[in-house]
Amino acid sequence: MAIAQLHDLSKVQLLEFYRQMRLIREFERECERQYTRGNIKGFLHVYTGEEAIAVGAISTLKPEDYVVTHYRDHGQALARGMDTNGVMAELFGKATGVSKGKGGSMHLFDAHKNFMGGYAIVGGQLPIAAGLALAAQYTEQERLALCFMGDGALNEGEFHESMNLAAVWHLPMIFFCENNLYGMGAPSADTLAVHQQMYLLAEAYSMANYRVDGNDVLAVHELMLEVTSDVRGGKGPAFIEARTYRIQGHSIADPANYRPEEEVEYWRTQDPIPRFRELLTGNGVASEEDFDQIDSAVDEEIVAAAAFAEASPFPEPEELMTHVYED
Amino acid sequence: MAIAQLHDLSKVQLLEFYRQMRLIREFERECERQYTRGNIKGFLHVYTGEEAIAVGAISTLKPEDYVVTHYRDHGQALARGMDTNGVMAELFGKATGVSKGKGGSMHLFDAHKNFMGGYAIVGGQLPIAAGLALAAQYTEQERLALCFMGDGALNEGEFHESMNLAAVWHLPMIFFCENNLYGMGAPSADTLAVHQQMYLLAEAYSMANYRVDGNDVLAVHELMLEVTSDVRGGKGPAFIEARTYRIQGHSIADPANYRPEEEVEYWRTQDPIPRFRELLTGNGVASEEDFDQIDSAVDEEIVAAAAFAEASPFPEPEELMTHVYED
Amino acid sequence: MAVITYREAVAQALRESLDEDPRVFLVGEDIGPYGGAFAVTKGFWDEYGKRRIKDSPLSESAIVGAGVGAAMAGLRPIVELMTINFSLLAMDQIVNHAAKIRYMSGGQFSVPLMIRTVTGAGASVAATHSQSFEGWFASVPGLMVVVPSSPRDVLGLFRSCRDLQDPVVFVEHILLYSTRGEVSDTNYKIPLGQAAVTREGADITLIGYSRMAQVCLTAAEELSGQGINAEVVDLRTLRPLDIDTVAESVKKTHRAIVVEETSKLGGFGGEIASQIQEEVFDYLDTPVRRIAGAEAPIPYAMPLEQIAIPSGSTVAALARQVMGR
Amino acid sequence: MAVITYREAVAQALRESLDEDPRVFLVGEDIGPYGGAFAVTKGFWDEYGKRRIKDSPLSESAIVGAGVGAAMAGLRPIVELMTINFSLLAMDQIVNHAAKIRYMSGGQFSVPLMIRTVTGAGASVAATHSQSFEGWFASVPGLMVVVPSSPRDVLGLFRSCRDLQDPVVFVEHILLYSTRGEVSDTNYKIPLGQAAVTREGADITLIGYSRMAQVCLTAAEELSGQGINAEVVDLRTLRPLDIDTVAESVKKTHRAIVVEETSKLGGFGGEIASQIQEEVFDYLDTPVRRIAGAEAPIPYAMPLEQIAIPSGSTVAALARQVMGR
Ligand SMILES: Cc1ncc(C[n+]2csc(CCOP(=O)(O)OP(=O)(O)O)c2C)c(N)n1
Ligand SMILES: Cc1ncc(C[n+]2csc(CCOP(=O)(O)OP(=O)(O)O)c2C)c(N)n1
Ligand SMILES: [Mg+2]
Ligand SMILES: [Mg+2]
Repeated sequence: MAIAQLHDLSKVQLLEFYRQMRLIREFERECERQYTRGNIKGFLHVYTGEEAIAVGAISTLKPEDYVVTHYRDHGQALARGMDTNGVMAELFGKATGVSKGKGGSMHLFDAHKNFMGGYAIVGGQLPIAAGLALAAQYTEQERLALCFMGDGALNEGEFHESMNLAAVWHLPMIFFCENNLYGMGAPSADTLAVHQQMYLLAEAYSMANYRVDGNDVLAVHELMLEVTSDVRGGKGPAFIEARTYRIQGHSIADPANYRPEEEVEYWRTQDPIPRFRELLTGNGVASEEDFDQIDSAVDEEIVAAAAFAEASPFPEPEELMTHVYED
Repeated sequence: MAIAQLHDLSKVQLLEFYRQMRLIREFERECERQYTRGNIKGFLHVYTGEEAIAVGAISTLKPEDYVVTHYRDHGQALARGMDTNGVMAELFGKATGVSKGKGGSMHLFDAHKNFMGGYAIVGGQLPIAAGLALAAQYTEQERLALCFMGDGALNEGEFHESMNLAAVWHLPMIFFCENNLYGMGAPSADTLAVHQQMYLLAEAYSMANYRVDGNDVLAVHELMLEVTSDVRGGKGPAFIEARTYRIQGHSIADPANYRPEEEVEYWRTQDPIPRFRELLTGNGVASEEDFDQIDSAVDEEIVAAAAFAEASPFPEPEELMTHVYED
Repeated sequence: MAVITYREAVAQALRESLDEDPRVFLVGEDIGPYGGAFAVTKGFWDEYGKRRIKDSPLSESAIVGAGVGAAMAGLRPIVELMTINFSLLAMDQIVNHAAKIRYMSGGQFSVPLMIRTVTGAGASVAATHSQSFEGWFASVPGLMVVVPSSPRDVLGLFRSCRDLQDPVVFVEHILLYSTRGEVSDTNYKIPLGQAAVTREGADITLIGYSRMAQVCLTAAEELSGQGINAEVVDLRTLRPLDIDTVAESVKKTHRAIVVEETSKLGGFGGEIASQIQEEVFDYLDTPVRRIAGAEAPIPYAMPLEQIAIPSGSTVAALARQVMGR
Repeated sequence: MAVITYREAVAQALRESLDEDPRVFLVGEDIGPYGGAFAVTKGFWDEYGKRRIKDSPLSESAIVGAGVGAAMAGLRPIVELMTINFSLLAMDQIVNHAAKIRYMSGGQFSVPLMIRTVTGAGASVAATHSQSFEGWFASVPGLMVVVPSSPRDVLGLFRSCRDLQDPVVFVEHILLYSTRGEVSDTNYKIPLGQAAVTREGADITLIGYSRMAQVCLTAAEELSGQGINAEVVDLRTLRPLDIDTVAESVKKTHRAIVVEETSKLGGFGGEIASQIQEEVFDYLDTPVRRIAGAEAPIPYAMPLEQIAIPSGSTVAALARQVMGR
């Protein structure tokens, strides 16, 4: 773990990292419960195990920066400070959802947070993120676009076109690959020629590139502090690979029994939340009481969110035809 | 110039290289004449200046190997030994054309020569070439697919997807980039991040890669002898960048005055045909008489081809509806 | 006779192809160990091995294009596009290449490629994952488009596709996979371009395909209870399109409703309605009517999605209106 | 009043946008020093510089997607897809993204992106370069599709597009660029969703858009010499579609022919014919007829290509047939 950071960060901030990771973890647990109860429908892809990435990375952004991500987007949305009630209600398809229940789990948006969307077409968010960075460049604003993607997205043509465009146009953006080793049931070893050396994919655009332990929230945060300042400083786009693991299956429908037991076991030991918790206790930064306080606050927030979502009304039938075009 | 080859190659073969390059050059000249006379319509993209690539590369293939290329395809077609009359007639849109006048200049095909097509969507031929290589692999035949593309094709998503697929599936194919420094009016410097180090694009798939002087027919031939034997030997796909120059504009409609005069001048001095001719005379391999004989034979072939095309009938109206599906 | 699911019918058709024709192999995303996003190829990987069941990278354009090339080389690849929504990423290979190579080569090459994909809304997966582009493919000369609505048709049509030398887009419906139906044990085939009258009736003709053909039957059931005897025509293939069977039916009933799942403006239903009035204008008592999806992206919220696409009751309601009841 | 070419009209519309709105910039392949594949942006690079005239890599999906993102950020990008044939490579960004973001975000974001592209056959550039996909775009809720047939309409419609907050596919025709027409010097606008009666007549209504609207006028000329007085309706936009103007015309003429360039089966013409009979069934003396491109890829050979698409004389011939002459 990146101890260095421990000293630069206040206890408040460190505990906030813990709180956010815990919030995401519990949010996803609740989603799985609600899915089995039939309150959440369609596809449900949880972020469980990858919390350190969204929390460590997004904590380095400014409010005006853009966040773009893929369909596994609950974690980034909550880390960006989107309203837990509104996100849960969106998953319930309720009128009080962040997108009025029209987008659902895979398509979260929040204009107030410059959360520019979760996108469900693998790779589809990359050109859009490039466009947001282009807008920042064109208007000469010091804003950047942080674009998350899965390792599977690296197979898509849109990845190549977006990386090349960002490099050629020197766009202020960060391509952040959440490498959880699988795209659905396919190990990246079977689908990506350089799955062990993803940095080569960035070298192909002579783009700055980095690799980090995606289960170490401080390491991710530390790296992103450096990269964001480079990008703001006009050094052009950057690519980051964060190694992590999808503790659950691809979606709630996937038992994921195509994965070797040892692998699953190993990664359980790498769970970012216990790791971080032990670090803080081990270094005397925080006590069990601190964590208990946070945990119960999080639990309350989740219970409240589920209650809010359940109590909220479905959209009125008229909503079917609103927002197709400017109303 | 790659003198080494001089010794391994018979005079007959060396002169055959010259003949083919000369044939392509004169064929294109005739096309330009016929275009201004209105006998050839639509787009006309000539291969003038790039002859050493098609001739040097295709001369290393076996009849059963597959050739796939882009819309600037006259050179590869003639180098593959396609009938000059049939190709010219195709450009005239005549019933005697290799594709009955239905495909035209950008879409040449010849089943007998395993010339699997010229493709007019930039990058579109790459996945198809991968499929041909896949077929060879699946049927355990020792055949390879040679796929030509322009430097502009490297910008397209289909390039990335095809390179990755070929690498992951270990396909017996060669990606051959004719880097003539421009895609239409755009210098690759403005469109491709690694235009000076294209090999990095192959490294991104840990694919074997090579660079060669595309205006040196012997160098291209020599390299392709090595690469084809590697690919046949099961070493997987390879990427080759051949530097060359488009002496004419992108198409006959393009005066190409966006190119610096010095650049154009420099490349005139690199014209592959005089270079090769001087090499052969300089080394006493061939005499002016040899060349004159070939030149006049080529001129006759071209005159005959134009006459054949002109004299040939247009397709019958019924041909409009044939070959849409299996007839 | 056996009763199997639509999913089992597709799996059986694929097994027959793999067993009977060594030129056949499958390519697709997660069709291997994962067993396919809709569990169609469950077990195939173990049975047939990775040579014939090719798990691919997430590269829609490359895998379809690879299928085109392999087909040109004489093989019979079957490429799965996980859903039709992702076919937009392979449009170039399907439309600019697969559909045109025979023609542009003057008949020198054929592309016996089968593309299997999944269409439809109603699964609560929102706008990007609930589309129906089969009508677009049906507008492309050089392609064939098959849209089965039952296990029986899946098997019969798939077998006919195997005899073709041209590219086929075989469109399965996400909500039909678990539906059951009888299939004969014989090795029967159903030719492309032959619509089916799946219910006889004298009063009005309901025309649909894929899941909407089933919705038409549901509507007909409801109508029968109200003294309206509806005939149902299941198109089964969009290209070739069998307008004769439709026309014959309308000659008898004098009224027609075209049902489709995608939004109305520019939908394939316009083609059908247009051809009906061109063919049997003088037999029509009322204009050909259409019912289709809403002019909106598909919303996630279930109550909205349910009213966004035609149902048995909305079709029946329109039928009553047409009948003046 | 000035007489300018269709190409000049597009260039003028672009210049107005660049001059009047700092949020506007152009992105496209070879729109810079090369001046555009069809010379529309000739000189722009020198006039406006590379900040606002962005020459792009050959990456159709990335440049359209970048336009989507920039539009979400409040800019007004105008992305050029060199021809509509290449739009197949950008289909995902146009259909899955540009068209749906407003809806999926519950109205939080809008995508005021303009995509300019070039449609049409007749230029002897064969199957992959002679297609017309505007009908596909017109079937996508969330998009607007503009198909001008004259310099006047190019200017008037383009100006209206600039006021929109939604994605527009602005479709220019390859064979119209050099055609000339009068345009007023005023800053007039033509609203989307308003078809034009470009020729009055009482006997039959000919309906077309883009180049086929001109072909309809040619046919009407020929017919007038034969005592048939044809009315011509130019749709001008496909989405929104102004069926009322068409219906009004047919109420008067009682006969209609829909003309389109792309192949007939599944073409947008079916939508128009279908809506006509739904709207004014009782006014029709004969079925609505359609004339369209051949059910084949476009061939290179000119004599074949010429018979592959409708011409003034083939349209006139069908009109005579409909009139029973
Ligand atoms: C273009 C496209 N192809 C296929 C899919 C189906 N699909 C949804 S998620 C997914 C796996 C993506 O894996 P990865 O990018 O690694 O993200 P992860 O699920 O591991 O977070 C696939 C194949 C899709 N949504 N879009
Ligand atoms: C997908 C696509 N985009 C754009 C075009 C238009 N176009 C035709 S050739 C060409 C330039 C290609 O350059 P390159 O690949 O370097 O080949 P070269 O002409 O230099 O031989 C372009 C942009 C096309 N045919 N296909
Ligand atoms: Mg992954
Ligand atoms: Mg080039």
